[in-house]
Amino acid sequence: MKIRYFAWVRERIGKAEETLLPPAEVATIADLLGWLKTLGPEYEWALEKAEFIRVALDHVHADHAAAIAGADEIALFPPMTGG
Amino acid sequence: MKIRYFAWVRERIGKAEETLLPPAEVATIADLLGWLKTLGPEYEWALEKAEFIRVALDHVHADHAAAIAGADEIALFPPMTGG
Amino acid sequence: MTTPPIAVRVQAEPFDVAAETEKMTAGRTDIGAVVAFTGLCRAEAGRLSALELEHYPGMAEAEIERTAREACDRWPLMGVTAIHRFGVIRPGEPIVVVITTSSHRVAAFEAAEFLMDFLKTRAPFWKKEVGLDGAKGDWVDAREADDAAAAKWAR
Amino acid sequence: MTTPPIAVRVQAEPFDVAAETEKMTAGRTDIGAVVAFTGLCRAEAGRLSALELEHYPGMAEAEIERTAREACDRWPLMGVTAIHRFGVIRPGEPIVVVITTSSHRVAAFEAAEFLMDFLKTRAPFWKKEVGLDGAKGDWVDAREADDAAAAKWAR
Repeated sequence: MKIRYFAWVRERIGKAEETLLPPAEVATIADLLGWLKTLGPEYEWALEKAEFIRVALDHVHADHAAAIAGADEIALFPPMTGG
Repeated sequence: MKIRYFAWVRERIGKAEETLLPPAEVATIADLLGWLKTLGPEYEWALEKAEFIRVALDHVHADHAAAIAGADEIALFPPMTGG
Repeated sequence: MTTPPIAVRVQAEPFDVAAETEKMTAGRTDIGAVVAFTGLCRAEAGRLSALELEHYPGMAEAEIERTAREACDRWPLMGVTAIHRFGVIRPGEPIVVVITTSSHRVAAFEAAEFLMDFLKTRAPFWKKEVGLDGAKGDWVDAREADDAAAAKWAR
Repeated sequence: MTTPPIAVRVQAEPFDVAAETEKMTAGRTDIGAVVAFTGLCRAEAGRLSALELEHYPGMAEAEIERTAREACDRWPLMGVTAIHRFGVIRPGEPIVVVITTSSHRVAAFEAAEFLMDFLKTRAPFWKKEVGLDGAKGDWVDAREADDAAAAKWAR
């Protein structure tokens, strides 16, 4: 699945997007965030306060408890500051 | 003192303004409205529901209990419908 | 606290909301929010050819100015512009505009609503309906909803 | 109930509030109220030379459109236009505009406030400060006040 990063999440991880295949036991967004943090210190830094990270599944906001199965594109970003 | 009428108060009384000298016992706006109603059927018609008539003393909204002494211009009109 | 710029006009001519907004914002870098409310004449399901607005010259300007000053006392505004037309106004044409500027949006929104609620119930204007045949019709009745809207700002 | 016209754009270019308003009102005689909210870039007491706005293309448009549709479900609107810019925006320049039209003012005001509250907290845009020397600075922090403002519309 394609994973996209925005704002300081993107800056800390050091890339705007990548394609990853999480292991089968990664079922929810919370699982995904936990698994990403094992990929390296840049992920650990970006996601250190995972509870504040917002996530969208295929362009729709989703809770951390949401299942990721079926999503083509998952985006991780900080709270929005537009408007 | 100059008395001015607006909207349907003006139409019913049949004039836009006039100069009147109310008798000395006419102290408040309520007194004035009561006295005006004695001037003729057109006044009675215009002021039949006196409690709904709005009054301004020298361009400032005033309660019916307000004293009229000192006012140069008193205006009588229906509730406003601008905006 | 100094009062921010207040511009009040009562006029027969149409107005230009963009030009009025530009006057309030040009050259400034401290304004974060602009709210512009424009009230338009409605045809009332095709029943009207116009509204004819009567006003009390002198008091109309004074009352709108008082309301604008009160808005500036209540909210941290950077400017208020309020223009109200009188005379014959056709459906689709603007009747009134209120523009508020502030550093943040809540003040600009609340002040614009306050100004309109007060303008409706306190500024001396009266609307008369003009029918399709051009005949003068009824005076528009004051709405209790407008009084209630104004009353909610009491403090 | 049919959904009224909704126009959503996400663009780098400035926008013209007057032209957008004209598109929504031209030829109509049933609109009584137009509320236009414009959000401008502030210099933050001279500290900033610009804001740089990042966005999530595709989702930004979709989320604003969803918010506009929800506003149309909640209030009797005759139209909604929402335009949000991205890229480098200088102090004094517009960032966002929301325009609502309705037959009466309360719906237009409430819907515009709702749209802004939701846009601030749900539309995927992020502001980065650019200092006077042109150096990229900090990302703007999300404000709790904005979350509280959005939460008040829960139902």
